[in-house]
Amino acid sequence: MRRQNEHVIPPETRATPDLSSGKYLVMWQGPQHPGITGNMSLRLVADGDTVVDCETHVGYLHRGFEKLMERRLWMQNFPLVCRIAVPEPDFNEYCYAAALEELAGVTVPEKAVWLRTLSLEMIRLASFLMWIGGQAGAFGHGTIAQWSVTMRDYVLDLFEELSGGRIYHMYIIPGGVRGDVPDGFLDHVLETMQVIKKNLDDIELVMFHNAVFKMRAVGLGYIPPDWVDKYGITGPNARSAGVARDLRKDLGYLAYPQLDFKLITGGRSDAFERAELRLAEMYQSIDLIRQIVARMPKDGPFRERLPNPLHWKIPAGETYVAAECTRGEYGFYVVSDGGDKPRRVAVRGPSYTHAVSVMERLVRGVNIADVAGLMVSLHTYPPEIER
Amino acid sequence: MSDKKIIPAPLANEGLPPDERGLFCDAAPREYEPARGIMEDFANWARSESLWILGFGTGCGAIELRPLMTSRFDMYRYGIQPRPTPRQSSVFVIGGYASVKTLKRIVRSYEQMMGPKFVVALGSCTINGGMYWDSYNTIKRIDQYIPVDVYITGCMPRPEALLAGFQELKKIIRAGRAEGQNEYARNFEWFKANQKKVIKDWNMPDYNW
Amino acid sequence: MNELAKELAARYGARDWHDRRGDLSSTVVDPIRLHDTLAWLKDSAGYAHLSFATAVDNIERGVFTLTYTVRNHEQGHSLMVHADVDRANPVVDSIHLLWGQGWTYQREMKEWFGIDFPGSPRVDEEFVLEGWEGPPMMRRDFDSLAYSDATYEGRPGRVTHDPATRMQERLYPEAGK
Amino acid sequence: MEPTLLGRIGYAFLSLFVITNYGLLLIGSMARISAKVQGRVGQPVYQPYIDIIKSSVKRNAISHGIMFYLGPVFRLAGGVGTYMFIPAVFGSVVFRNFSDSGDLLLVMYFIFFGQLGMALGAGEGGHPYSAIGVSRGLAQMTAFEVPFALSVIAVAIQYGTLDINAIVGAQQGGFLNWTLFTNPLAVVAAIIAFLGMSMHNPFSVVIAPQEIPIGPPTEYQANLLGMLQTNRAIFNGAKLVLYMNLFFGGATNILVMVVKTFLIYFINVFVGQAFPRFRTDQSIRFFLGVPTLIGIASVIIAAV
Repeated sequence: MRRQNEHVIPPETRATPDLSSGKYLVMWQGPQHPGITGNMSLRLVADGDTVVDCETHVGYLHRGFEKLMERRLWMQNFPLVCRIAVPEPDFNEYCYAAALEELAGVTVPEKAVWLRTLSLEMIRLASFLMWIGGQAGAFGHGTIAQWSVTMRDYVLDLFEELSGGRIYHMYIIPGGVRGDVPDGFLDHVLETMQVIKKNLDDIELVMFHNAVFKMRAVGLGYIPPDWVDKYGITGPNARSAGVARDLRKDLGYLAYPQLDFKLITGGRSDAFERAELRLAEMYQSIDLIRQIVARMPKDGPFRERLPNPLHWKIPAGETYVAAECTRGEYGFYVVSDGGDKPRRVAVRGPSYTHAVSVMERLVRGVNIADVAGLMVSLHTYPPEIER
Repeated sequence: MSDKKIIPAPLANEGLPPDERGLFCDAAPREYEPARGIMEDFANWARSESLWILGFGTGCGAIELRPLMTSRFDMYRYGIQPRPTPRQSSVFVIGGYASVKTLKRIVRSYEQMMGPKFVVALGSCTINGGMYWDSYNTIKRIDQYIPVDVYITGCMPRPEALLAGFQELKKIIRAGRAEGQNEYARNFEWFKANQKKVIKDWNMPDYNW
Repeated sequence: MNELAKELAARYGARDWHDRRGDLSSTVVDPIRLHDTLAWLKDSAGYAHLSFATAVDNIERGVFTLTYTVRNHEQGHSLMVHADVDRANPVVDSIHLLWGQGWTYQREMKEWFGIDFPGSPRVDEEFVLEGWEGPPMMRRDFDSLAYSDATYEGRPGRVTHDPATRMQERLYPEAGK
Repeated sequence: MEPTLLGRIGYAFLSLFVITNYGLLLIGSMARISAKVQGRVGQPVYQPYIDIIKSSVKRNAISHGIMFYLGPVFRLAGGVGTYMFIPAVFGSVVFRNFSDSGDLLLVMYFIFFGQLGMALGAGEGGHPYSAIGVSRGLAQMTAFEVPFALSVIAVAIQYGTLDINAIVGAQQGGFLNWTLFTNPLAVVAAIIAFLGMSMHNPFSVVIAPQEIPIGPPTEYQANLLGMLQTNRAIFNGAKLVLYMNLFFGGATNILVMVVKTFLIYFINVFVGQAFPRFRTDQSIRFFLGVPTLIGIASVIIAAV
């Protein structure tokens, strides 16, 4: 029995169990499995109740975005990019738009910067709310999931009011945002934040002070701090290992340098700490949204005039634009050859490392019943692996 | 239920190793005659009021199933609930585009479901390819590969649209028109040919139930 | 950053240094020196975080341009290291011993572009595709639409418009006549 | 007036019919109460009926051999057997079942029997998830049997009999005679064991959808699943009635029975909505810890 606060560093080398010996049970977790995030699968080799080896299999959601984007005009790609990561499409929109603006030399008006920041923080909150439901659900606590997904829905209502879209917003476009703030929208934002904050207090009480949740999550999936660079771990997973990295601070994009927020780090680096850290970031998001609403410029243009998008040619060049999404570093690498279509667009999703390399190593030695919880605690999302 | 005593044609199950062939059935599916009169109406009513969704998020449409399951939209009110295993579920929700790799799993899961089984396809991409009309890895029409009862359009369909779609499915079931299982059995060879044309790496039994 | 540029040029013959942005630069090395450059950047220059690795098909020049983006978090600077490999015989040294996630990128590049990385774990396995028979699909000469039309049956009635002519017809119907 | 054997069998069927319907409605209403905790409306109370009808009118079904069929049959036999040897209503002719023919040991055997039969049948299904679910289920059952058995021993020592009718009879005459007040430690141990027995959270890892779906019934479908669902109602009812008889003074009419069993079952939902699940090893550790000590203490108190 592993004691609390005693970390077992997972083995990095792969065990080679002799499958013909009859000692091991090979089974697939996924793709048809409620205990897996999204549509991917794990091939687990179990010795009794303990996983000894794991292979991840991805590609069930491969749509070939990067190829499709090479076939479409710069502007036509906008409906496509948001579909790469469904729970938080705005980060895709922002990264792509910012890359285009950088290549084409477009500056964004002040108001659009604030609206973009608002949109990104709102989707961060929504995505975390969905995640906390998944984390509680993976340990069998359905009540939390029922509450938090509803709270996420209230955020989506705000998006609907702002952009007309519920899941896919296509709100952040090159040169600014697609529309101005509707009347009374900022008041609705503040009201919703009040409701969500109240609900988060409930969730904290029921989930984080729960003895059974602690028993399951404490000590599960310990990430050693030296893995952060070795495996390219970013976001809350890295911060909970005590590595103070947040692109919002490091890159200082959009309005983040003007906002007042602290970097939250941990040190115990297990599933429980990661969950606590994300809860703290949710509170931080609510705080940031309130700051943004208070400091948002009242008027001014929200969009720069662009050339005819159907004949828009972007000067040759390449760039890499990253943003801090809920799971870590989300980046777009865009290459233009001077034509009206991209030469190459590559997406860097944080799940690429978290769900494949890190997951395969962390899962060794873990009880089968904890695999789902471990996977959710890394906050992975398969479509950004396979695009 | 009354069964027609027809011996189905044997399947080839090529591509399987010889020792695995014995694990799977060698018979093609057959049609089941519905019961007559009020018995079938009653059975259909029960089927329509107890729709168990297979817990398989095949695409991005699955993200709207979460709000549907939870307290805002609460599909339990309508007797709809998720089930984790294909053996026990009666509705297969195709959540949007299906890549070839997923289609293989869709076919397998669909065949493992017990009849009568219903398919609800979400999103424009299941109807005609939608956004991914020129993608090399997604199929364009799901009804080429498995029979579909209800399409719900949109990208992606809202939870309200999903609820409306499920109500429509209930109407179809009650009218006795949701005979996807029999359709699959009747056109088995056509469906199989379509599936095999797309799924190049066919290393599974032809029909597994 | 120019010291780094000079150092890289002296050690590994890096050339074409560009400052793309205040915190983003790019440079080009020979593919044979790619592994050593990255190892030095990681171990001695503080560029310890591999953001991503990918390839661009420059079919006109007959090369694949590999791009490794590494980031130095202490200095807040990212560096894109490019290397051109021959399109006819694309073989590059594997970096899976430098970064734990490197093998995944290499698996992807092997499947999507056909670039080989000898020694990388599971590099010959299928990554996202299954039973793929065509050429590596991210190459520029692979036509996605033609493949899709030939393989997947569409629903009749779907029409695709060219956006430029379509908008012209809709907005200025008299101009087209 | 003593009814004939034929009459008693008829009464037993009537009693079984009542407990089946009661169990189904109980499951339905508890699902609705859980839904209220979660902030939603919840399924209709009669939803379990529709589910059973739907499962029974499935058109095709698969088989994995004869043991696969016998699994649910054993389970149902376990449920019915448990109920048949417990008096549902003390002193009633209709609802006393065959309680004078069997005693507490037989009932405990039947509680165990259904699970074992199910394990055999599910193992025959050949699905790895079933196998894991079975091993989890049996391990957890062995664990919760310890505090349960200890509290039953305490009750048997206290009343000097294993006959359930006699135990209920000894508790009549005011609620202070209930075991709840005469030997509270035994009741605490038994109620904790009951949480494990009814497989609600936090002891639901056996049938958990997330942690390997969904345990033993993975391969069961169609009418076999309908059988399992029916049994769930009967078995729940039987266990509730047993607990009511042993610890809460039994019932002298059907209304008291309904109220008491509802409240006992409500403990499950109350706990289940507030906790995630234990892993199997954690739940075994839990059951063999404090609840077992409480059980031993109750035996000592009853013996001294």
